[in-house]
Amino acid sequence: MDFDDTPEEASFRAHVRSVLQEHASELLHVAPGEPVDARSREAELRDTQRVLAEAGLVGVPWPREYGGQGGTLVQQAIVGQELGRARVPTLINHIGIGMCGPTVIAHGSDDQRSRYLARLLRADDVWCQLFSEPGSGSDLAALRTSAVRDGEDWVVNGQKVWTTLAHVADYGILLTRTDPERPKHAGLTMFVVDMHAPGVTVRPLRQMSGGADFNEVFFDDVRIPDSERLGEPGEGWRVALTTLMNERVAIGGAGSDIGPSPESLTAHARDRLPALAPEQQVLARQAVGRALVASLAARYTGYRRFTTLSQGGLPGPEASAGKLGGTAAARLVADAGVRLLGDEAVLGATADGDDSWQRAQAYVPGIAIAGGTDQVLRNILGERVLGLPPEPRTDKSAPFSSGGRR
Amino acid sequence: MDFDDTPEEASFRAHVRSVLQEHASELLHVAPGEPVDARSREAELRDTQRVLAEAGLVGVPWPREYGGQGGTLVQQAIVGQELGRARVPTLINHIGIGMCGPTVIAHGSDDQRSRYLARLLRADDVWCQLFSEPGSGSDLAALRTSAVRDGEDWVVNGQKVWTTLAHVADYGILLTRTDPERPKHAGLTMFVVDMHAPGVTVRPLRQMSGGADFNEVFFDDVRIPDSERLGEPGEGWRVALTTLMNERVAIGGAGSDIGPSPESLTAHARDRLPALAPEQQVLARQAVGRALVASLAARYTGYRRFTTLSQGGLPGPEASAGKLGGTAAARLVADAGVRLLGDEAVLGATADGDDSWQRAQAYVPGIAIAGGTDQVLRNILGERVLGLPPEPRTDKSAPFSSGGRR
Amino acid sequence: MNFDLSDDQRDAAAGAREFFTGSVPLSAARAALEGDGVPAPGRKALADIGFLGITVPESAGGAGGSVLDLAVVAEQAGAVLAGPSLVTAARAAVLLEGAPDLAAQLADGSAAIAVLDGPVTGSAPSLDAADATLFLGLDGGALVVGEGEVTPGRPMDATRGLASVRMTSRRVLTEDAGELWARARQVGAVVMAAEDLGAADRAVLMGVDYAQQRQAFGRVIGSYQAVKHMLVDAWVGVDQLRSLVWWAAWAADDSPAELPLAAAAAKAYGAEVAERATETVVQVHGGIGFTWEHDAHLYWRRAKVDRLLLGDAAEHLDAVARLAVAGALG
Amino acid sequence: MNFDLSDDQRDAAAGAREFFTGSVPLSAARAALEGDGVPAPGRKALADIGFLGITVPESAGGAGGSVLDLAVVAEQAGAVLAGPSLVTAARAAVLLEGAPDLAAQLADGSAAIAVLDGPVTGSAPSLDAADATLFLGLDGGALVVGEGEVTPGRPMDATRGLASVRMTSRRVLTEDAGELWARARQVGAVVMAAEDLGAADRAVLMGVDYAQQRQAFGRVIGSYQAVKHMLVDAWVGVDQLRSLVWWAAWAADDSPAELPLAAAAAKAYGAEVAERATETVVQVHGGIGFTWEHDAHLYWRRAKVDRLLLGDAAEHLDAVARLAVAGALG
Repeated sequence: MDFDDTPEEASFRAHVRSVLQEHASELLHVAPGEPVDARSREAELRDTQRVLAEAGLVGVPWPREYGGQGGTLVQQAIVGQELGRARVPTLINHIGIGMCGPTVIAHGSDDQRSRYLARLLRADDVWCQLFSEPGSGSDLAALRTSAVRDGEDWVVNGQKVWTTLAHVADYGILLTRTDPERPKHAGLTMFVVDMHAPGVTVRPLRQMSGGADFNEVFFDDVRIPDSERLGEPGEGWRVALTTLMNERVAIGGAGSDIGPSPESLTAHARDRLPALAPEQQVLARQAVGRALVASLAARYTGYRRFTTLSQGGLPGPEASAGKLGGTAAARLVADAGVRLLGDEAVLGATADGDDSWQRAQAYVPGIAIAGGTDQVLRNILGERVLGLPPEPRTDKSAPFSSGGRR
Repeated sequence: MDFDDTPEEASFRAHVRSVLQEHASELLHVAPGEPVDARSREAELRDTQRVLAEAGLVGVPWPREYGGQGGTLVQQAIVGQELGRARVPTLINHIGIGMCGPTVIAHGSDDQRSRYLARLLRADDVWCQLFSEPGSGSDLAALRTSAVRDGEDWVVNGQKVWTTLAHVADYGILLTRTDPERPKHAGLTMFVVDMHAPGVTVRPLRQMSGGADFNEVFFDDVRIPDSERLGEPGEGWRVALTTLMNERVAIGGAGSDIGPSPESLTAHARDRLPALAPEQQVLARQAVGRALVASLAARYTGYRRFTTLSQGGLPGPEASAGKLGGTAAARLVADAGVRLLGDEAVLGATADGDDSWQRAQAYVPGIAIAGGTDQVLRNILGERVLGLPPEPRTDKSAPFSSGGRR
Repeated sequence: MNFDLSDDQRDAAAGAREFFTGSVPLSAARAALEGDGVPAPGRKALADIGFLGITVPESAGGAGGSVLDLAVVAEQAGAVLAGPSLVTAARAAVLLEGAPDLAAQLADGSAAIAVLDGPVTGSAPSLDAADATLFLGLDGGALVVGEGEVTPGRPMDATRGLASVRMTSRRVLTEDAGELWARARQVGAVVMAAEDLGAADRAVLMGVDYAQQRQAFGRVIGSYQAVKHMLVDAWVGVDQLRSLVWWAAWAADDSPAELPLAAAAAKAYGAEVAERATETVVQVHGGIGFTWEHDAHLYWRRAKVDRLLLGDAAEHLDAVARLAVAGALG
Repeated sequence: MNFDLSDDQRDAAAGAREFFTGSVPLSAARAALEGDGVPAPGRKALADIGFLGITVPESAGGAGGSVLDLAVVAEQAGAVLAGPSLVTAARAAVLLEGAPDLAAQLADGSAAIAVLDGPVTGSAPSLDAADATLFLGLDGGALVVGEGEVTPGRPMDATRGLASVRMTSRRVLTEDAGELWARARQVGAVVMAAEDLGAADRAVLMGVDYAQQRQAFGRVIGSYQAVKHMLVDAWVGVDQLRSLVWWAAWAADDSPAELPLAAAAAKAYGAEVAERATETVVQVHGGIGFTWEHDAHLYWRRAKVDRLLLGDAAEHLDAVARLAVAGALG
């Protein structure tokens, strides 16, 4: 047991560091915790990814034939760690790299692969994932956005929501219902959609924390050529599972923290604890200690998953436990951070304008929902890890149009 | 709003006090919190109830024709409060008075009523309630104890469990399955069973706290005359609902505490807090404060229910909230009480042999189960108070013998 | 025992509900948060309907009502996140017992009064101070009144009108006002618990409504135990909080010796119940629940702020334990 | 990074599981509680298989293994509520670093050693003291060894062998032993967290097994979210606890500067995870779960006792916060 790189990992890490140093002047750098707005910094973010792609640091585990390095998930994680260390923000096309690209690789035509993948890695095109709808969140297969065949095209109408990056994206993978007479999972079809096509409208969606990290996307008679279909008609659910499995790989993480890090809480406590009355300090240390322990428990559990990856394993449903634990820790960390503000904890920002802890507090409720609610994750763990039976369901076999679900 | 008796209540309370004083020498008295073993003190307990019954303080809300006083539930509660105040233990026949008697009144024949009810109030006969089985707890209607018609008798085989007082009882109301070919709720029949009949075996059941407040009861070819049937064959579930509704009345309570009282925790804290280090005192006060608040919240909520009763209302499903809240409070109170013991909290009793807090701690898990698990109570509240739909069920309509539930 | 509202109080609650529902759109709370508008219905409307003077004596132009009368109205105010808070009115009414002229101005709304927490030379963020022009504060043991310089911070819940104040003029109203100040704060805590009760109750109802309609996997989500039990736990908390609020308000009126413990219990419990209920309503709504456009976060913000105003739960739990051990629980 | 057990450690765990499963019936814990028997497998069996000497140097007759090696075995001991505790062996091995003769007696079982918490003139209830004959204690900053008068109390968990001890003879082993004592206690905390991990893990498995079989309302109860999610939350706790135990044990071996924080984190988390898991297993079993005859309460008792031994969660959370602020977290 050790926390060191293997010789191969160390050498790869050294390589990454030297690349980041060499190209430092061409890369965007940000302060720790600084929010990066994709719209206002779109050009810098695209440039940054292009530079990194040309240096071979983007899509490392992708096959070489599609522009990757044929590398490992661990190498990918090392790149992520080193980007963080160098204060280079997350790649603008992280959804494309983590989810859309692998789906195109698995289910796209040769033509699609050659047109899209290299450009995706260079952020010549930014991608988004168009799955969730207002009426289908946890129950994704209940989606209603329709695609109707018309000659060589499909005509799409409907609405998607919670679409990260849609406001800067050039393409998206779009899950639609093409046969409402079949059972809900069987009537779906996946497409690549041009986000600049007529009839596509993107509207930013503001969260309770005030930021707008997501979008609503409206489709109004949008025409998609049949050649942009991913997989066969009616096979959309199977294609989507590829995407979702890759999402799990993407969040399987190397002990990266959900929410503010234990180090940031520690620094904050060092700053704020002395201002509290002695009895308040006793109680504040309990809250800080509890949050740190939860956070460290989540972090070291992430290290165990990372070790599994580095031994060649794939992240299983246990990744859901990582998100549950991380969310619980984030809640405790954010709460302890706000409380340490003392009198200023009731305001939206401190006197010097710092709102990081209040923002964290208002972001946590979303963490418990986005990417799988706590309740859905518990179902997954109960059923796939503990082997407990699922709830009885009646919605799987009835034709979708019969309103089996309404 | 006030917490005083109405003039009528005050006058009834004065009457009760004078009766208790007048007969003090004939009544059993115990120290607060002292456990009372029904077996070893059976004679005293029966005598106490007889004296109280002759003084008109037992079964107050029962109709006069069955030996009651035609009084109110509030008067009954006042008797309970005054018994507690005078340190007279709970009536030995409290199950009979609260649940079995009302069931006999509602569903028994005139002959049964005249043979049983007066003797029940005087504790000439002690009664118990034989419903739960090892295989049917929350799902009571899944019970398997069978009663088969044989001439003028029914022959009973099976096992009951969690039977309070079975070891001293003379009679019980017994829910059986008489027609396994009908759906689970439709094949049940209720009887009065003579606990001294051949084939009835009672075995004490020890709980994790070490006490034995319950029993297992085995029925081995026990013959019950058809004249001891309560209600029609197949109507047992409806009869049982009468019993269960009366159970709710019995636990609807007048703000009586589940578990140790806030006053007992306060006295304990007064005694033990000064021995703790200053920082520990800060944390201990948090735990004590939290437990007291929960306990007072449950108590004053009980007072609101009691007011509803005194205005002539019946306790509804909200009574389940009282048990949930009371259980949560009991958990906090017991835990704070144990922690206040300091070094001695890891032992089963203090150096002077006092095990009251450790016993309370080990009793709490049972409170969250007996008389409706927390989970079942939440279902009841969600469905009957909040109006949320029940879980889908498949077990209600199939013949019981089809194994719909296994 | 009669631990229930009177018919008059029920009527008052119904009237208050009607008033607040009609005069306080939730969009006002969101607009105020965006810096575009002030809390509704505002001081004037509250004065006009008489809510600012419920506990002001009739001789000073108030209704001469009880704290329980006020708490019943405050619950309805909390349900729609009304501002300014009736906590301020309740607290000021106690502090101005010896100043009928000022009490009259409180009741008729001619003075925009706020009560300052912390030092008057630079207060902690204090309720309804943002738009107030006259301030009450505790200065070296004396109750003082005067004007001040107001510094509002960036709001977390704009309906609370929080601001720090440096008093620029000071007139002593009552020397040796420590006990008066403490009682006023206890009464304020009771009324805040009542507002939290209203907010938490409404949040649970919002969650229940949504859970009865929203479908997932072929069933309404309220039929799932994960959702149902979460809502039930929140509801049980609300139900129990109502009991503590009533008890504490009754104690303020009829049993002063019980007030300190009862007020602390209600405030501590109210903070936790409101926090749980409002977190629950966000979670039950899923994605839509954490959007800016949805009302859920307005309730959530109220709970996150209120839990820390007038003393956090830790302070009040400590008080409960200390008071009980000192004999307040008998 | 390789945050995983080695093949040798996996083999050791499998061997330990086999040993403990074969030699420790749960009925032993119940019998001991009823005053009828002693904890199994007992000191001699643990010495014979070499578990008491895992961290004793080879030169003193031990295996010269790591704390992680010991933690892996301790998890298996915890799973069956074995006694005496490997915590005692771990702690004594550290304290006896400078006393190879005594370390050898620890390892081969010829001395029945316990480590005393609190004053040696009247200790707190201390682990495995009930049947010990030789005691280690901290006396005015010095590590002392000697005999003592043992006063066992009524047990809550008889497998812990708790007793208060008044030392009747004392020989100084190490002057100025404060740091040594602290390190030994930290190592003990890690090993106790490992035992709690095993107990909690087993409790969750018991609950899962039952939930897969028991029926209610026509379905196995594990299909209900109320039951399923309760078990999942307990399992997630166990899974995360395993990470902290491994980290803390690794720190004890390879990163002494991290040990104090890691040990405190593991002990605090272990206490809460074991408490939740064992309360969950009782609740999931319903009525049968709170009978004396069922094993659930034996695990519950272990958790209720362990959470307070070697410092409660509050003490360790405080330590985590203090150490982090002082720089231990970087």
